[in-house]
Amino acid sequence: MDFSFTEEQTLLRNSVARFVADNYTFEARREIVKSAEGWRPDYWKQFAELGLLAAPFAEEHGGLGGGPIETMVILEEFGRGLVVEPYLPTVVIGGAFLRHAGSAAQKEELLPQIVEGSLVTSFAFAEPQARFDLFDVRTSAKKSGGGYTLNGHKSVAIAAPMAGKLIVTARTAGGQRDAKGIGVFLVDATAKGVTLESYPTVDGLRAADVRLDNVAVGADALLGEAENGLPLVERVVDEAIAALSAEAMGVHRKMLELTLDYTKTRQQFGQPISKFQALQHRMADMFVHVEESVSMAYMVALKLDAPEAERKAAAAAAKAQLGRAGRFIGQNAIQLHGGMGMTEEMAVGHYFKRATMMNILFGDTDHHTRRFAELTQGAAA
Amino acid sequence: MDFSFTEEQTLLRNSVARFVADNYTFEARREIVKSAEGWRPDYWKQFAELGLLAAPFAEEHGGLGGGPIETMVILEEFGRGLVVEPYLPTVVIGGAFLRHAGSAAQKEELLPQIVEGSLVTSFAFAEPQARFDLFDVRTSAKKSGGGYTLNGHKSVAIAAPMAGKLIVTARTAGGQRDAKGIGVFLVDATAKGVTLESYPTVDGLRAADVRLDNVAVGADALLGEAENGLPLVERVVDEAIAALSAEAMGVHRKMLELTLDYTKTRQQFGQPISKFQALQHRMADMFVHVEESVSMAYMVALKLDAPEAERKAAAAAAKAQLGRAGRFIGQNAIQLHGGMGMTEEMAVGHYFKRATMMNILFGDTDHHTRRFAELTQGAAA
Amino acid sequence: MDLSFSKEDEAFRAEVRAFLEAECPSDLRGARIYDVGREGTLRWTQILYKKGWVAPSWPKEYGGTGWSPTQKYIWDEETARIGTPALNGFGLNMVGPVIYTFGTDEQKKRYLPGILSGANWWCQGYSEPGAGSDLAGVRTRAVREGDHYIVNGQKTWTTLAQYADMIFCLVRTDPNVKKQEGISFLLIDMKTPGIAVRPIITLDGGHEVNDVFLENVKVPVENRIGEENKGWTYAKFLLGHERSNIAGVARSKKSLEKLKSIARSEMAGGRPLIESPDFKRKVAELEIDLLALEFTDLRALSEAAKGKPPGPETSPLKIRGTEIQQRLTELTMEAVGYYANPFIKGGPGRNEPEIGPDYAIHSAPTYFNTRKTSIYGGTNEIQRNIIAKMVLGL
Amino acid sequence: MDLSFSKEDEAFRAEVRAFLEAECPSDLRGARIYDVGREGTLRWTQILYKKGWVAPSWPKEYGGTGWSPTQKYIWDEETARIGTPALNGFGLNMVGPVIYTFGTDEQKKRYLPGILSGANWWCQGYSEPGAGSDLAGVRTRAVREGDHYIVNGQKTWTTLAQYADMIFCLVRTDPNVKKQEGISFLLIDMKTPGIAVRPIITLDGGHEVNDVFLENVKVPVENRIGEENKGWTYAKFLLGHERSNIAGVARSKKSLEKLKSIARSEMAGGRPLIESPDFKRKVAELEIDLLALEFTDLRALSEAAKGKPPGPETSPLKIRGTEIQQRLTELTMEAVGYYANPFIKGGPGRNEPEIGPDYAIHSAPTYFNTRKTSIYGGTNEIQRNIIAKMVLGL
Repeated sequence: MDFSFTEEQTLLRNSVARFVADNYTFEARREIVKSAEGWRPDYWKQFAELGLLAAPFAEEHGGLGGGPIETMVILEEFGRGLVVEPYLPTVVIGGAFLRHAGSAAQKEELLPQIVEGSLVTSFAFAEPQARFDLFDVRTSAKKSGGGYTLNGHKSVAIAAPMAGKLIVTARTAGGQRDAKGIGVFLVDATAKGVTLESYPTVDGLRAADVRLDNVAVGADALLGEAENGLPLVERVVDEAIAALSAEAMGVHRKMLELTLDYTKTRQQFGQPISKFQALQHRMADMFVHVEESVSMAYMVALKLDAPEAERKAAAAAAKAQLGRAGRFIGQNAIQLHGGMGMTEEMAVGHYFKRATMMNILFGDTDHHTRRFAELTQGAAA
Repeated sequence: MDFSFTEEQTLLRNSVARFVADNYTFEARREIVKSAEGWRPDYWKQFAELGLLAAPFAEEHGGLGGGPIETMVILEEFGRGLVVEPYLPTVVIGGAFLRHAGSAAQKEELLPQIVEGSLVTSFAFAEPQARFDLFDVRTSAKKSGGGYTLNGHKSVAIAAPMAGKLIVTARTAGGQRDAKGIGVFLVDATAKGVTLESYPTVDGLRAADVRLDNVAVGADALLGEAENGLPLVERVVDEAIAALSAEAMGVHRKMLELTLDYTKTRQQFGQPISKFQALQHRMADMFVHVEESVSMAYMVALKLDAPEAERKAAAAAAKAQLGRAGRFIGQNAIQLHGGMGMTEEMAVGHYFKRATMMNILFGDTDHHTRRFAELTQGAAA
Repeated sequence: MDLSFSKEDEAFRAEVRAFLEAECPSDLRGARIYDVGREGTLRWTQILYKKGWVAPSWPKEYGGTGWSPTQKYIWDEETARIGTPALNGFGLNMVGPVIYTFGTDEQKKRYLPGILSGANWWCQGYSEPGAGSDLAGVRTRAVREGDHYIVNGQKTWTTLAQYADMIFCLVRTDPNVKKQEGISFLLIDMKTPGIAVRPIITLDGGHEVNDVFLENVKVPVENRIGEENKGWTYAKFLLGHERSNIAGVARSKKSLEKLKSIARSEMAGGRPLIESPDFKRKVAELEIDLLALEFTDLRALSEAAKGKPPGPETSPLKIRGTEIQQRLTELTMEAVGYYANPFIKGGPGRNEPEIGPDYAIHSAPTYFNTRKTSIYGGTNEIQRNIIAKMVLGL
Repeated sequence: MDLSFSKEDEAFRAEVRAFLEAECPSDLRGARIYDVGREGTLRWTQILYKKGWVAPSWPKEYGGTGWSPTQKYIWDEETARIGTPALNGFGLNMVGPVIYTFGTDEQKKRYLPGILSGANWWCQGYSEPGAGSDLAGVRTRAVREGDHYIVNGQKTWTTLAQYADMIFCLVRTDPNVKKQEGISFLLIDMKTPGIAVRPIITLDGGHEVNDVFLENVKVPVENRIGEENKGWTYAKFLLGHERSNIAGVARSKKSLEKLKSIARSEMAGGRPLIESPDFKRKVAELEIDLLALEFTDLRALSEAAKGKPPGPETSPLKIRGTEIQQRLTELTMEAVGYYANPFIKGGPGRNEPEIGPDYAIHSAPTYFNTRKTSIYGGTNEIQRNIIAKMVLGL
């Protein structure tokens, strides 16, 4: 048992950290978020050059053969910089779908595009009635000719406005809330019948509601099994949760650091407010939560390849904890910044908003606590 | 709208407070709790002389015609003194059963005995499988001859060891968890077939598990309707919850006072620990909880005669809040007393134990929060 | 002890409710001050002004209603019930009472009518950069020159200064004495040369507060309230006033109803969200908290009705009131799930096609914005200090 | 990064497990020190002593196992799994390491064998009345008279002094210097005339701690550890040692399993309690907390395995470890409903007829008793001070 990073992992971290320090100052990020595009395609090319887009892929597809720890290292540093480029939707999620379920042809065609930075993907899975249940799918995929016709409405697909391919869950059989009968499809964002209603998100990303109106796709659009896609979706989402936990670790650490810095300089009643014991204890509690976030980010990364039930429980526990911790650390970071914490000019609010929205993505604390309970309280141990 | 006490109520409070100050010092109470009997029958006689046992009853039965506010005043002061005599089981609960459902003969026989202090009653309602569901009753009452035969096992009946009459819920019809088919019976504690397994409780009271083995009672043992006793039980329990809330108000106030006193005198690192801001804020939060306990005790007392749904919601809310507040105030009172708080020699621990057990009696915070939700979240408002 | 309202009070409630239902314009009901703007606020102010009900807390002689504390409580309940828009509280609840209590007859004549009619929008010049909860640490200087003061300095967190005609300011007129002793209280016309307003955008993306810069601003001495260097007295009086209705029970009850209705339309696990055990519990806990707050507030009201002035006992109301408001906005955001995420500017119903349900649109920004309530008006940490020192004697 | 244990470690685990299953007497498994008493503790100590496994944290040369941090971790897991009774930690984990690190050869020879074999029960004389977390404020005086010290004073919170043969004490040998500088560390035979032990009954009704009075107690100078007036150095060393296994993860995991099993037999709403949504959630939250604690502990272990000494980073382990232990006892009490209320003395299965299920009998006393964990060993408030100052630099 060992929790240290390899030399290569440390080099990777340093290179991402350097990129963030050089290119992702608070002001620079504000410009990106305000811009018409909402991201920097040139940065994306630099990610490709740094090998970040290749990290988790096999060498035969131009990848570097990294694993969950490499993803964790990258995402933690992205979290510290509040990087908005679509790494999670493309490399982590799109990449995982292709790695786990892509046909040889799909991998050969698409993985090199991801690696070289010419393809962004977006995972369009949520639906208005489904809340956080991945299996609650109304969007339909009907067999027609050699392929499928898709109809439906997908909510808040992150990075859809900049994506070349959408990864869409759709019902191929069964009723709306059946576990069986879900297929995963690769859909061109520009295909006929696809309409995006795009918008910024409160945490500085871009997303869209996706309407599918008789969208025709070929049989080669299918990722994995036509009527048994749920285990694949669950696996990919657990990997996404691990990546998100790493990002959360970066965000949580940064919120504590900003708060420590602020309270050490901010004077009130003749001394830095960091000298008030009530605030010291609050920051000590924030620190305890940060330590737990770090532990959970490590834990879930290390358990991604564990047996399914253990992997699921690990992801559920991590997601539940990061939601709780993000709330505690974030709310107190704002509170301890006082009025300044309420302004858009201070970095802390932006981290708080990201932490808050990360809690929602892929299911909130309540959802995952319940999921964890179902996985761990079944039979006698 | 008015939250002031009448002059009579203030006089009543003063007389109870004086009794407690004179007779219920910490040392005196310890002696009572350790004694073989576990209560002071001579104090009970003094309660009778002070009119406390007559407070809620009609004048025709020797009562003083008081209402929920008088009960609140008495119980708050009893809470401050951790009085162990069976006022709640006898005057509040036994009295309420007789007032609401007693026949003229039952009232005439028993109320004067309560008023003069010669009768203690115990409410034997809980069953091992029932947890906090009042309607979950396995104990059976079978018609036989002109009366009933009772069989069953009742858990943790407070004051049963000193009671002349047990008030027993039993199933006259229907299945174990049916709302209909519950009867309430007056049973002599010394009747044939009644076995008490008596014990002290962790908060200094006396209680017993009651086993009923073919206990024969007459038709005149029935209180209210034979097959529809649940509404009566619910009403009486809501009144008991109001009284318990008043006791909790006294207990919670006292725990805060003891903590303030202790932290003001206790020196650490060269100053009273009350000067440490982190502890000051903790005590401020304790104060906020105490204020809420007071508000809830008033609220439920004032709503006991409201329409049924409002009364039930009021009792559920008060019970849920007093559990939460007692936990917060109690745990922090112990913590702020440090090692001393852990010893039996300090009063605070005894209040903490009482607060903890009050949370369980008639259902804990979870139970009543759920009950409140069911009462308030039904249809659109 | 008695919970019921008197017959007269019940009649009063009926009258108020009938008036509000008839007269409050439907486009203003339930709207935020952001959405209705100065125009909408003025429209509603004028309706109340004509009825004579614009100033429930003012004495009759100055144009107030002369209502009892109980009547004011009923007014708060009924206006919250219907969702009337907020008024310009800096005029009506803050500087107005200062003027009629400490002002000259001339000042009363000049300022009170515009406050009541809504013709003049007031803002507050208390906070300064870096001062935070230390309000007496005023650094904005006012130097007497003949019959004017020359004011230089900066105010911050000035709510809706972008609408304001007037600002009331704490300024330092004597820097050589204890900090509470050299402060004066000035009324300043926002059109005076030398005043500049710079928006502060808050983390919800809204423009509610501002920096106000004062550079050689000439203020007639007659615009000073009371005595020179006694401004802290008037400021403290005002802070006490600000505490009334600090618990916000009626508004929170309204928000709770809205939350429940949202939770009835949102789905979770294939059933309405309100039936989900976790959400059900959280709503119930909040409603129980609100009930406790309501009765704590009623107890304070009962004391006030007996003539007892509000004291540090109001701090629990501030702490719990703001915690409950924050929790309400948090649960509302939670209820809408993914649709908390889109950042849609403007009011409900204005985007085409629609992104998520109307009630979801501002849920996250409102949650972010409401974090301020435990910071402004004396942070909740300051309130705990007040309880510790003033109530518990620690 | 790698979660798996090496083959050697897995083999070690198998060996440990087989040994424990074969050798740990069934009547001692899962029992509290209250129930097994000195006799039961000695019985188990002897078994371990004979195996050579009684002192996992001691170096081999002094009779320890010489195990790696990972092996010690596995040992903690396996002993918790089977529920072995506690040993006399004051000897094995506290004074033992002080003696073999700072003691003379003579002292090592004289005391270590009795600690290892269990022949001598040790207790700790650190705390004094009124001192609380200020351990350096020692007032017990030791005055040198020839080759003896004459000790006068009082120690308190002395755990299981009623069993003890020996006590290690901090005493003041120089009252005229800074408080940390005039302290010496003495080993005192409890049979020395002048020592009196008075029980302190705790709020759960148990007798676990004591006052120890010392009146003109004659202690040979050769019983002093190290130098005179340098006792604080040895005391601090010992406090650092005390922190090992402070998180108590393995024991808490065992308690969690027991809690789940109780919640499977208790009924609520006509179904097993474990299916009640509220209880299900609370258990899940606690298990998630425990998982986070486990990995925080493993991270610390990984650092320790690289040779990094434990520092203030252990404070979060203390805070969360004790909070989780307290929560476990609280939920266990909650689970049993009304049967938390009877106060039944003695161990399980001893009353006739039975009152409630066996697992309910000590649930409330255990909850009350466990409140101590956030007080003893440096209150959790002191831990927060340590984090603020030593880790966060505030």
